[in-house]
Amino acid sequence: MDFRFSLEEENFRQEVAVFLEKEGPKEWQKKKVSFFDMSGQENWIAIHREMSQKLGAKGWLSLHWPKEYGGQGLSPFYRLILREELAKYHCPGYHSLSVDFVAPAILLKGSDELKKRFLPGIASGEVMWCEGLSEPGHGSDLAAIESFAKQDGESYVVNGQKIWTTYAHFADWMFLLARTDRQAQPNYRGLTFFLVDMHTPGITVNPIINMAGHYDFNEVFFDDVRIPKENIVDSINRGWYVAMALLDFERTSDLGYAIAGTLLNDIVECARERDILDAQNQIRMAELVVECEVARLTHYHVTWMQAQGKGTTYEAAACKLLGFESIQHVAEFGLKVFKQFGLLSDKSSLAPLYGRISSCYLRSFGHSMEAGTSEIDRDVIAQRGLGLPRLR
Amino acid sequence: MDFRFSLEEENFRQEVAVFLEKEGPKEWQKKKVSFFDMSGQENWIAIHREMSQKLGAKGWLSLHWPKEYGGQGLSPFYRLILREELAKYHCPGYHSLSVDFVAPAILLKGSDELKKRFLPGIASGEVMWCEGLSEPGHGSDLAAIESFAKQDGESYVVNGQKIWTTYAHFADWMFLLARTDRQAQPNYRGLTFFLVDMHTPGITVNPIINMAGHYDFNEVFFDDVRIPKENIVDSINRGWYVAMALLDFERTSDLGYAIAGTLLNDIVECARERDILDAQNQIRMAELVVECEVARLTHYHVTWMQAQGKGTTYEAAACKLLGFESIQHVAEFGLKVFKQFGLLSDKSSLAPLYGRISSCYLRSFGHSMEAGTSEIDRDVIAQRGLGLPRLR
Amino acid sequence: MDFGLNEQQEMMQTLAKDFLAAEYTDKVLKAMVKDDLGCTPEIWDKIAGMNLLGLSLPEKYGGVGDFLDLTVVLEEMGRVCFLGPYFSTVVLSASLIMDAGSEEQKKQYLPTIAEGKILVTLALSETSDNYTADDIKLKAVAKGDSYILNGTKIFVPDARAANYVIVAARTGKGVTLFIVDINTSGITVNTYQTVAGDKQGEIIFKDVKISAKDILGEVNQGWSYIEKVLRKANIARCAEMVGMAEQALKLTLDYAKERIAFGHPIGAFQSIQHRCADMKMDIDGSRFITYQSAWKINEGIDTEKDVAIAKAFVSQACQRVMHSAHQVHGAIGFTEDHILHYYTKRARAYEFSFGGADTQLEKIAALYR
Amino acid sequence: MDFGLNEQQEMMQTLAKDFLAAEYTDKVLKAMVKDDLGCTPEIWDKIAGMNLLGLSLPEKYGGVGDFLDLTVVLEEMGRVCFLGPYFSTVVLSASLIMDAGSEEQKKQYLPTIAEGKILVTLALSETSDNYTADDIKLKAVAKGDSYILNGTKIFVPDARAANYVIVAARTGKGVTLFIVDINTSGITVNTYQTVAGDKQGEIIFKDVKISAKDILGEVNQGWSYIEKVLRKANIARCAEMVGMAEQALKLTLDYAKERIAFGHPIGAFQSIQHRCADMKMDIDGSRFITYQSAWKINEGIDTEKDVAIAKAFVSQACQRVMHSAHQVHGAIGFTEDHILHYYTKRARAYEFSFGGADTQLEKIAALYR
Repeated sequence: MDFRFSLEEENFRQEVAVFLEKEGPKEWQKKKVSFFDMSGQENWIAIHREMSQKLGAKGWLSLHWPKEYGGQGLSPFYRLILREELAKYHCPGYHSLSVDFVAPAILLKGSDELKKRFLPGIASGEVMWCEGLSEPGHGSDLAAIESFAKQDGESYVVNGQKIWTTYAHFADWMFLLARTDRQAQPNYRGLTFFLVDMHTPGITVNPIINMAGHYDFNEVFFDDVRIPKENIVDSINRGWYVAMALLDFERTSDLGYAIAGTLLNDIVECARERDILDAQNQIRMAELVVECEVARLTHYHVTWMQAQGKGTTYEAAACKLLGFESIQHVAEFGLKVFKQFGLLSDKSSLAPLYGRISSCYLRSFGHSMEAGTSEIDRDVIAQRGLGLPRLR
Repeated sequence: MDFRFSLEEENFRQEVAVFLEKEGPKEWQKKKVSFFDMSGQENWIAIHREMSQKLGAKGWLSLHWPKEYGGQGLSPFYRLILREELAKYHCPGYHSLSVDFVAPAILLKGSDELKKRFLPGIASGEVMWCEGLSEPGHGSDLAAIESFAKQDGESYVVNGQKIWTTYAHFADWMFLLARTDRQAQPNYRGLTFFLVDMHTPGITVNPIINMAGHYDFNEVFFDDVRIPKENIVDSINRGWYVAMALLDFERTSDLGYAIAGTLLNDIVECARERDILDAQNQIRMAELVVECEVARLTHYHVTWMQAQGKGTTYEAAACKLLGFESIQHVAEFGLKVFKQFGLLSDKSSLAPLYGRISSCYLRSFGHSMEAGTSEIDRDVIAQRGLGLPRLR
Repeated sequence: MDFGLNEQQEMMQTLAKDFLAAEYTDKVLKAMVKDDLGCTPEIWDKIAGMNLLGLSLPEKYGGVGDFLDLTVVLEEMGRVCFLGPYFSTVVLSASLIMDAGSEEQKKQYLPTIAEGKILVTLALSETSDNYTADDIKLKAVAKGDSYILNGTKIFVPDARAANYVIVAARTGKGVTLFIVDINTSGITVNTYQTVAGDKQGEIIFKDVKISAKDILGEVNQGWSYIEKVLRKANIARCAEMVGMAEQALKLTLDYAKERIAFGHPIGAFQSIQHRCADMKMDIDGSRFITYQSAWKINEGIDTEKDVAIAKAFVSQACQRVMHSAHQVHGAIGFTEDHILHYYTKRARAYEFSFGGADTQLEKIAALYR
Repeated sequence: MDFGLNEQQEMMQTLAKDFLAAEYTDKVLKAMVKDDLGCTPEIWDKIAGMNLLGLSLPEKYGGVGDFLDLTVVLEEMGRVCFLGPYFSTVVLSASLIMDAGSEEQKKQYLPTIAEGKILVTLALSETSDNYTADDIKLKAVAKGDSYILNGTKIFVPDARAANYVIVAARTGKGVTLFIVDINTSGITVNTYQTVAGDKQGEIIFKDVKISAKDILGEVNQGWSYIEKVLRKANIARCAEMVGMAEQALKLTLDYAKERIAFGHPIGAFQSIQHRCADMKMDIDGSRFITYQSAWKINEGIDTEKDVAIAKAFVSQACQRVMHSAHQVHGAIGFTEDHILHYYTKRARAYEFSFGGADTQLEKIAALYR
């Protein structure tokens, strides 16, 4: 048992902190931009891309990959330290969809050739990915996906629609789960996992604006989109297993506790400056400190399991649930503290933290839906983690 | 719209208050005995019976029955006022199982003969009833009841077991739901509602002590217990409908908000005497004041509907849920305020309210199970009240 | 004890419901949120035409109905998430003028309000949103028959749309109310961009000269009128939140019955059912507790405690309802296109306006001291 | 970062688990709750025989293992809801003697504690359960080479069973610790009946004469030792609660899988599943946060804040777990016969002992000021 980072890890944290303080976007650090609130900033995609390439150039987007694929073979705690510091310094550039979703899936299930083709672009921070899973009728129930990929010689031709496709409007590539067998029983055995160039003809991207007024999501339409069969990860009709592995990576990618903790600090600091942190809210703050700390250790624990190569069942779901709920609770706390002032969206001197309170609060409604709804997370914990029977 | 009691109702409240202050058990008033904590008192059954007969003699156990059956034809708000005052004056004697469970069921579904036979004993407070619904395998799922009543000439012979039978150890009569048709589809169409003399040969009563150390519950075994067929309420195989009507009466019988409100006042008063009601707990107190007030109005609303003869669907379940949850929350508040002192069960001067804090707290665990679990209550509200579909 | 509506109330309810359902569609709401004033002259004229602007005013001033009628109408307005200077003009200002105004002032302002000819608002907060007399620092200095106002008011509802503003100003140790033409020289109005799209602004008073005739009520007694109108305002907000929550539940039930996952409508899943059950209890309780206070206000027996209890409960219950509505709706309710977030945002604005749950709980606790 | 147990810890865990599973059955627990002392000499001898009494003491005093080993064993004790003077003797008293005692005192008491020959407890609270130095009012007045003690201690764990009691007494402006033979003339012990059946009592000191040699640590410096032992005590309570909560979940899962309603095991219903999922997250989180502090204490880098965070979370999480366990068990878990309520009641006792969640949250908030 050891609840300390190693000396090397602490040195790495220090190195990252120094780098981010210097190289991170100054304006964002001043405004204390929160991770999930990035897209509320002007010109954010360019800033995100630029910072991504800076991180890539440092070799920090492939810290825990095997050395043979350009990684540094470090423990996943390095990735966690990097993301903690990014949250602390209000820095963009860590494109989770590339680094933490598709890269581990390719590493785990992809052929050697796919690894060589796709990992370098992710490691350098130059190629950005988006996720083609959810469909209009199938959010939680992925097994029922309808987008269909029909074989045609050496390629597959996809028709269908995806929705809630985060960052499709600037992503270079998409990982796509599509149906290749309509007869398969159970239905999840008829799905295949493709890698798709977003510039392929036949792809149309329509924006979906969220309730915070930000543009993250899209609808993506596929009209006879041709994908070479070498872009299949694992093999035909094995896409479900790739997606499930990927979802567990997804659930542990974003450090909810770190984003929440930074936001909590920012709120408390601003409230103290305005001298409005009353006794009730101080106790609520203490409760949130406790909540973030538990979420942090839950995340550390699953990271330790990953580092040990231990198989996880429910741990990633618990990690995501606690981390993302802590963001929601902290964001609500922001409103509780600043009340009407927190609901001002303008840049007036009355709006605390440059209007970030309301923005983070509204954005936080998404946290119990993205990366699996909270209901699905709890189902997973009960069924996969505790062995309770299914009703259905 | 009118949120006032009528002058007659206010006068009745005054009359009740004067009577209870004088005639209620002095020791209980001193100790501030809570309704659900009665059985923790020495010699309580005798005190309960005596008080019951006093209430009966005043005509207060049949306030809202039709005059032809010995009632006073008053609005159900009179019953509610009586019970509010009983809670306020820490008085026993209102045997809900007789007055509010079986009496309305007999009034609604019983024959004229049954009414004449059974209502007078309830009205006088002399005959006390218990409830034979739950069985070891079937608590929430009453439709699956297995105790079997076999016809034998002019009577039925019952074999089987009931459990959680409150007050069976001193009740004179039981209302019993038993299976009379094992083939009925759906299964609830094979149940019949009987009235059973507890002195009938073949009935065995075994105590079940609850986690607060009180003796309220029993197991009741039926071994060839013979019931004359004229003791059937409504008719053969129609027992489900009687039981469902009864459950709605049951859910609105005990005034959770009033019991909670009295306990809250007692806690706050005692905490003030000891000067330990800190700022955090004052806010929690305010929250509980709000909660009890909402539960009170919810109860008033369903009582108003009953007074109007309006059909209810989910309202009784909501009423019970809010009222009983408010008791749980207030009881927990007691522990929060008195901490280790509240966990002393002895009569030492250190134990607040004569040890009632812990006793009420432990007893309150039962409140989300009795009269239907909270889960069933929420199912009822969703399905009967909101028209959401059943999964099963 | 009577929870029922009388004929007049039912009539007002039907009138408002039908009108708003027909005229105040989701499309109109979305347009009004983007609109500078949050209302069009056409809508306002129609509302005036139905006599809704004189609710709770005596007939002699062009009014009709009482505070309960007003509450019923506000609930219906909440149902469509109505935006517009109704609250500021009718709930805040007409009540204050009726309470504090001289006969002359009543005659001057009330009938024109009822006819829809003028909009009036109330300028109260300055540095905090605590709603205490201590916060009133805007100076009104007597100078002959006039007063000179200097200071800034924040969170003024419908600041841009109003023709007149009632200003709570510091006059020595007390607070005095003035009713001021918004076009008086020295007044600057800046509007806020708010999350909820409700129209608020700040009003800066620089050497604004007001006639002593424009004092509303007694000099230095202004806060007592404010306390009374704050009670009405809080209950009015509760009524709106009840309607909003009711509509959020309706949207949620419709969606839960229609949306299929894992081969079933999601409304068949117990986690969804229990959420909806809790929403229903919250909404019913909110309605009961709102109408209890509305009735008491109407009877002239309103108390600080009842109002605080109602606002504490309704504003929290409404947040719970909105949170659950979003959780059931999933991603679709998270989009800007969907109507739900208009309710969610407004619910937050109304929670805090005139004192949120925390403030109300403090008040209740203080009453027990 | 390493969440794993080392070999020694795994060995202690297995040793304790196997021993307690075999010897400390539900039947034994029920008997011990009714027992005056809460433990039998047989059980105590066996515990001593396994060297569990010297955990976290150096070898030279007959000890073995460290605070993490002790934490592991306490978690196992929690699992069976162990009752007995282990906590008072090993966690409170042995730690205090080790920290504050002279070499002579260590030699006198520690090996005999480790051998199971004496029981020692700590008498701290007097009028409140705030655990502050201000609450220490029991007077110790110097008289030559002696001190005369007068006052009353409440909530003394295992007051009846202890052979020695460490007393925190007021000596002028400071607090001084004395270790006192319970049979010293002038001492009266009264035991409480407690809901949880944990053995507590009050100790009345009337002109009790103590030698100055029996002072533990520096005069007037007693509270600094107490603060340190309070941190250990709170984390030890957390460890017990983790074990208790784990067992409550196990009972709940067993029941949910076996109990049939509406044709299905109730564990298939989503409301039950989500409760169990929340229990699991609460228990995992409790364990992580407890061991983090236990590890820090073991490394000598313990902080007030970490301990406060751990106790605040674990004591509340454990209540949530118990509440859910009862809700899933339904009526059967509400009976005296069932084992569940022993856990529920003890969880409440442990929540409050050495400062409950509210107290801890206040501490955390104060640290941010």
